[in-house]
Amino acid sequence: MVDLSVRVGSVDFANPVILASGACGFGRELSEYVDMSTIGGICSKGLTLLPREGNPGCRVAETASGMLNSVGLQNPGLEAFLQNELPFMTGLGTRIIVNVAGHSTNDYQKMVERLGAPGTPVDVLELNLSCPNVTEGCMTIGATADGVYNLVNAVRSLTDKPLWVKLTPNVTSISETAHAAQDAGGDAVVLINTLLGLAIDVKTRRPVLQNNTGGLSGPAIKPVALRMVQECYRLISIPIIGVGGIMNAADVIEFMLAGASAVEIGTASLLHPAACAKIIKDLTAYAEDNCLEALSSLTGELKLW
Amino acid sequence: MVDLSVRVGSVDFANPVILASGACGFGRELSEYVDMSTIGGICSKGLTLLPREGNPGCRVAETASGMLNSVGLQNPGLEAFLQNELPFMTGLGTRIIVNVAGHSTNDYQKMVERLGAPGTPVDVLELNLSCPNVTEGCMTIGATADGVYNLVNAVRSLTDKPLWVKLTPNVTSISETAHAAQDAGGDAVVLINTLLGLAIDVKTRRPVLQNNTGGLSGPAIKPVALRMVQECYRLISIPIIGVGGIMNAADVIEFMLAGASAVEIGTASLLHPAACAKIIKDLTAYAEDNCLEALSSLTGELKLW
Amino acid sequence: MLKEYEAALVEKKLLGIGNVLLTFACEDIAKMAEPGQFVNVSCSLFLKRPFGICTVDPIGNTFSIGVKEVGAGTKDILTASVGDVFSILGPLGHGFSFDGVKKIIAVGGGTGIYPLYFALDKAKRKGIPAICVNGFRSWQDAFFLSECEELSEKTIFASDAGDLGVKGTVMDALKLLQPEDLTDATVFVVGPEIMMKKVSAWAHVHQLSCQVSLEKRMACGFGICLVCVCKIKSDADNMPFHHVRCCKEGPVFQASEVIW
Amino acid sequence: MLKEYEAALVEKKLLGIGNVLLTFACEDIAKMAEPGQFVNVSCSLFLKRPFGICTVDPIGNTFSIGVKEVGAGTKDILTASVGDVFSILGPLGHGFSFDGVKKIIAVGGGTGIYPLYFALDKAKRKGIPAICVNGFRSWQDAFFLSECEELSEKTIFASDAGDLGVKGTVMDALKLLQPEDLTDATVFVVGPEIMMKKVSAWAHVHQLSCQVSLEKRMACGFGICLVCVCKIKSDADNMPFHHVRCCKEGPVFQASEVIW
Ligand SMILES: Cc1cc2nc3c(=O)[nH]c(=O)nc-3n(C[C@H](O)[C@H](O)[C@H](O)COP(=O)(O)OP(=O)(O)OC[C@H]3O[C@@H](n4cnc5c(N)ncnc54)[C@H](O)[C@@H]3O)c2cc1C
Ligand SMILES: Cc1cc2nc3c(=O)[nH]c(=O)nc-3n(C[C@H](O)[C@H](O)[C@H](O)COP(=O)(O)OP(=O)(O)OC[C@H]3O[C@@H](n4cnc5c(N)ncnc54)[C@H](O)[C@@H]3O)c2cc1C
Ligand SMILES: Cc1cc2nc3c(=O)[nH]c(=O)nc-3n(C[C@H](O)[C@H](O)[C@H](O)COP(=O)(O)O)c2cc1C
Ligand SMILES: Cc1cc2nc3c(=O)[nH]c(=O)nc-3n(C[C@H](O)[C@H](O)[C@H](O)COP(=O)(O)O)c2cc1C
Ligand code: FES
Ligand code: FES
Repeated sequence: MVDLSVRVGSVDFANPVILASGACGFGRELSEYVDMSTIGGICSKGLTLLPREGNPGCRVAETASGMLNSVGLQNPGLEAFLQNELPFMTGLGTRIIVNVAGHSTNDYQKMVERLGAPGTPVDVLELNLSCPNVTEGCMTIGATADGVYNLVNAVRSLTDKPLWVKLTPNVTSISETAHAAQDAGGDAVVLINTLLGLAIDVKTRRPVLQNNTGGLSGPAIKPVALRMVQECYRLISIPIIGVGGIMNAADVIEFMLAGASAVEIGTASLLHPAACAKIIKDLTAYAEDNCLEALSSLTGELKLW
Repeated sequence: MVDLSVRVGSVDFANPVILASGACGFGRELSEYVDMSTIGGICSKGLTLLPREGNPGCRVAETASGMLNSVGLQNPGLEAFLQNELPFMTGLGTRIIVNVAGHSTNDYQKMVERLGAPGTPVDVLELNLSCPNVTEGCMTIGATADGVYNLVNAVRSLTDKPLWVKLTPNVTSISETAHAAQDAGGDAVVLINTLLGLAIDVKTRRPVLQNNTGGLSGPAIKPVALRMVQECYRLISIPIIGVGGIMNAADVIEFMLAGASAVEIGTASLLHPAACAKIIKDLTAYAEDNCLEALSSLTGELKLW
Repeated sequence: MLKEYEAALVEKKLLGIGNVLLTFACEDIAKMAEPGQFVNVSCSLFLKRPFGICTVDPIGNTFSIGVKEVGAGTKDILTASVGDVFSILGPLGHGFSFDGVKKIIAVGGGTGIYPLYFALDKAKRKGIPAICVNGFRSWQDAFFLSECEELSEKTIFASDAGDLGVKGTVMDALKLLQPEDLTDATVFVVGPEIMMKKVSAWAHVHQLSCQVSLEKRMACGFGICLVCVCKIKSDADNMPFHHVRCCKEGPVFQASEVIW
Repeated sequence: MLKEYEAALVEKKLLGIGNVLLTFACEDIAKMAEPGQFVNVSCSLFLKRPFGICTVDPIGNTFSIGVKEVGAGTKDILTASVGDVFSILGPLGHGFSFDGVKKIIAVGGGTGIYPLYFALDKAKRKGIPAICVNGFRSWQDAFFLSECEELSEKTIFASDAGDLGVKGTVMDALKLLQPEDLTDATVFVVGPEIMMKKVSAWAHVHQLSCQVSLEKRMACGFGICLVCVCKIKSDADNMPFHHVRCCKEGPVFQASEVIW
């Protein structure tokens, strides 16, 4: 039997396949399609301190091999999450990652304090410094190395739980922001969130999305995500979780070769609810066919020219 | 008869469709498929002072709705261009743009001085500050506002010809580099060059491209390009030439609505040599169907929410 | 466990200009679907496309959807051949509630008639009388005329062109209903948003309970991405509305809850 | 003016394991193509795929290519049905030069046999005698055996498995050639790079002129993108090589010019 397990810092996962934030809700709907105890982990929808209804109007635009979304962090807020969603997630029998978003440093601090308290059944906190669909916080913070450093630094001492820092690709140098995350005590970086994009309805002469712009996800962005994972793998020393356009097991292997210790699956689940299960099955077959003892041995094995 | 003509600064074009640098050579091959006098203009392959053989090995990787290239500015060099290619281009009966690349400010200066001399049959110089496939110059210069400003400033006084500045999307703020181009006297900005990406061959565990990374083009990047055009249109006052994933007339209209005065067609020509001709035909039909007197009236007509 | 189906197209039937009834082989959907629910169907573009379920044959293990060509996705789906296989998720969402429904006034416009046909069919089987009011652009665009008549006690058609039934919209057709037609009736409306809004207002005036089926652009169709939300009235203190998933809590909502 | 063709697939013929001959209707390509030239064929992926032209029928206005399934693009092309329409560019590139050719030794491996077959056909029509040396993995993989024999004065097969002709590679088969076979011969080689390199060296030793057909990953196929370059010897002073387009100056080059 091949060993699919991976370790990201102090946390081990049954396999490298984690459901990405915003593309799995809190696991309820996907649990009707997939035995959630078989997947590596699940990352909650981006949470904020207070409930948010998100952005108005049309929130999705189809693009070539991808989609734009402008959900804008619609979520029930921290309290409702703890009461109604976290218990459900805990019952799924998989690793739980909570995606934390905020308008201000203070928001992040409050949430990290609460979610990261020793008792909470949360394995990892993922700091979302990269949502492109809100006007304050998030991507604004994640756009500069200083912003990332200061935010991570401001929350680091508030919890003993691992802190993953989810970064935006909309920067000149991803390795600089990744470095900042590392320097401030982040346990891993998650690369990448969506690329900022625009779709236009020629008939109405308006943006398709009522938020005007949105975040681009799906296979279209995979080459950019892979490049950023590879670039950071060479330049930082904390683990990397790869995200962006992963549709199948071959994509997972590409991300691992590029330097990812684990991966997150976003848009693929929207298209095929059981995508994660199929990917895990195919990863097993791949590892067997290639006589890999441990899938984790692939991480960073890409040989550059 | 509808008026497809557009004006970019002081230069008028019969229509907004220009062949993008690196995706039309010097026009020889495409002239066998298309009556080049019917297109808006042609932009030469990126030129350097001395001949370059470009990067070794595999230079193309297919991606979802796009491709990566790592040609690395293979070109015959300035002298051979002036002798062998420019006369041919001049005979095509369309506007001629020369894409100028360099390793150093000095390179750019020499080339601008020569190509931009009053007598040369060149309508526009396009400063390529964005090629991701060479280690010096280009994208390194274009990655910061200071780099752009200094470079454009250093060549501005050397020619009276219009200078278009082609920018890289691999930056945190495209409007900052666009602003720098404007402030230094650029006549227009060309948005966007390719996104830096990576493709991996799972079997060999090596990058598909022997240059490791390459530039992502094609429909995959269209949402990013549209967003950048729109962002700059709101924040700068010089004209914008839109590039990135344009495959058909509807795409051209989207770019014009977003703020482009003209567009460049890259990858589409690789897939369909007569793409530009078809696009121009369909633009005419569109303008007629929509009773537009002048296609140019579309520029910037996008109504944001 | 629910699953994504690989379902073969088994029949294509042209109904009217640009409207085609597509029948797929899929036992589970045929057996589980309720009127008002929908399926999300793969096409050559990136996202699946949602369509209301129109008929089910739980014996023959097929179901059908009516598709109107409006863009690249529907065009692609309509060029498929019998035998072609589609990835399909469904049945999805919450359909019409028949709780306490004694009589139905089904008001349909355009492709809205497809899910209503399924509702009429169920009503007939449950012995619930139904009145059917359908609006079309013109006679050429019309379909399911005799089918709807068969399932309803009374049928009124309206057409913008005036060449079929009442000249005008369904609002004009509704005026032809007699007071006794309205007694104890529940209104089911599916059609363009503006029509559903007007019919809802009409139902409100006549104090009739009314259910509407909203259409939003979707991605997943089963509740995980939150791109498809509708504005639904909220009783929370400082919150005039909630964003509720059209694909999961809907597509059918009580008209009284919807903020148009 | 050249153009991109919309060409229908008119015949599919299974040749051997994973090897299929596809015939397309296209008058211009059928009439213009020369051996060694190729076509660039659309598939469901982003880029077209290049294939050497295998046969032409300038009367019936068809041409054919032999396709071996090696990945997603060839798989997609091979699942097409007769009647399906492809976007095709061609004939592209420079094929074999017959200038001064008195006799041909055609050395083919795998799919390289397809363009060589076309060359043999032309040679026959021009009255140029040919010897054919083809290598396969095994008997099951072999195809075009009698076809090649028909067009050649002498045919030698080699197979790695040893179950067809000589056991070994084409290099082993070439050893069976008699000195008189080599007299005045020009060698045409198409196959895996390593084979072409070895055969080139063999030809050099025997002082035979040799033409090879290189395969590079392509995008446009007609010379505008520069992604497909080969290293060709240069006589320039400070430049040991030139990057030359495989799709335009090639795919057939004089072996003596190639830097492997
Ligand atoms: C719950 C639900 C049930 C539906 N039932 C049916 C049905 O029974 N029969 C039928 O023909 N159609 C139905 N639709 C609409 C159908 O999904 C769209 O027509 C289809 O997705 C358009 O795809 P396209 O690629 O052809 O058009 P696109 O090119 O994507 O768009 C063309 C036009 O259609 C609009 N549109 C696109 N997607 C949607 C959408 N999801 N909802 C509303 N408008 C959209 C766009 O704004 C645009 O104006 C339903 C939609 C929903 C949400
Ligand atoms: C001038 C020329 C003539 C050719 N003639 C034939 C022919 O007659 N019959 C035939 O079956 N094949 C021929 N090929 C090869 C054929 O183009 C490739 O097999 C095909 O493009 C692979 O596409 P794919 O999507 O199936 O494989 P991919 O998934 O793209 O790749 C699968 C494998 O094939 C290799 N490959 C992909 N593209 C090429 C390419 N353009 N050149 C070389 N290797 C490649 C890759 O490195 C990879 O290992 C020719 C190629 C060239 C350049
Ligand atoms: C509909 C949608 C909602 C998302 N919401 C969030 C979110 O709340 N927090 C977050 O960090 N990322 C969010 N993302 C980004 C994804 O987690 C992921 O980083 C991105 O989509 C790229 O991966 P993919 O191509 O596999 O989807 C969202 C993505 C989508 C498509
Ligand atoms: C093969 C190839 C070569 C290119 N070479 C150049 C170049 O020499 N100079 C330049 O400014 N841009 C170059 N580009 C970028 C294009 O001009 C264009 O900006 C980019 O491809 C995006 O447009 P597209 O999606 O329409 O291709 C090249 C692109 C491709 C695909
Ligand atoms: S479409 Fe994804 S939640 Fe409704
Ligand atoms: S494939 Fe484009 S130049 Fe050869």
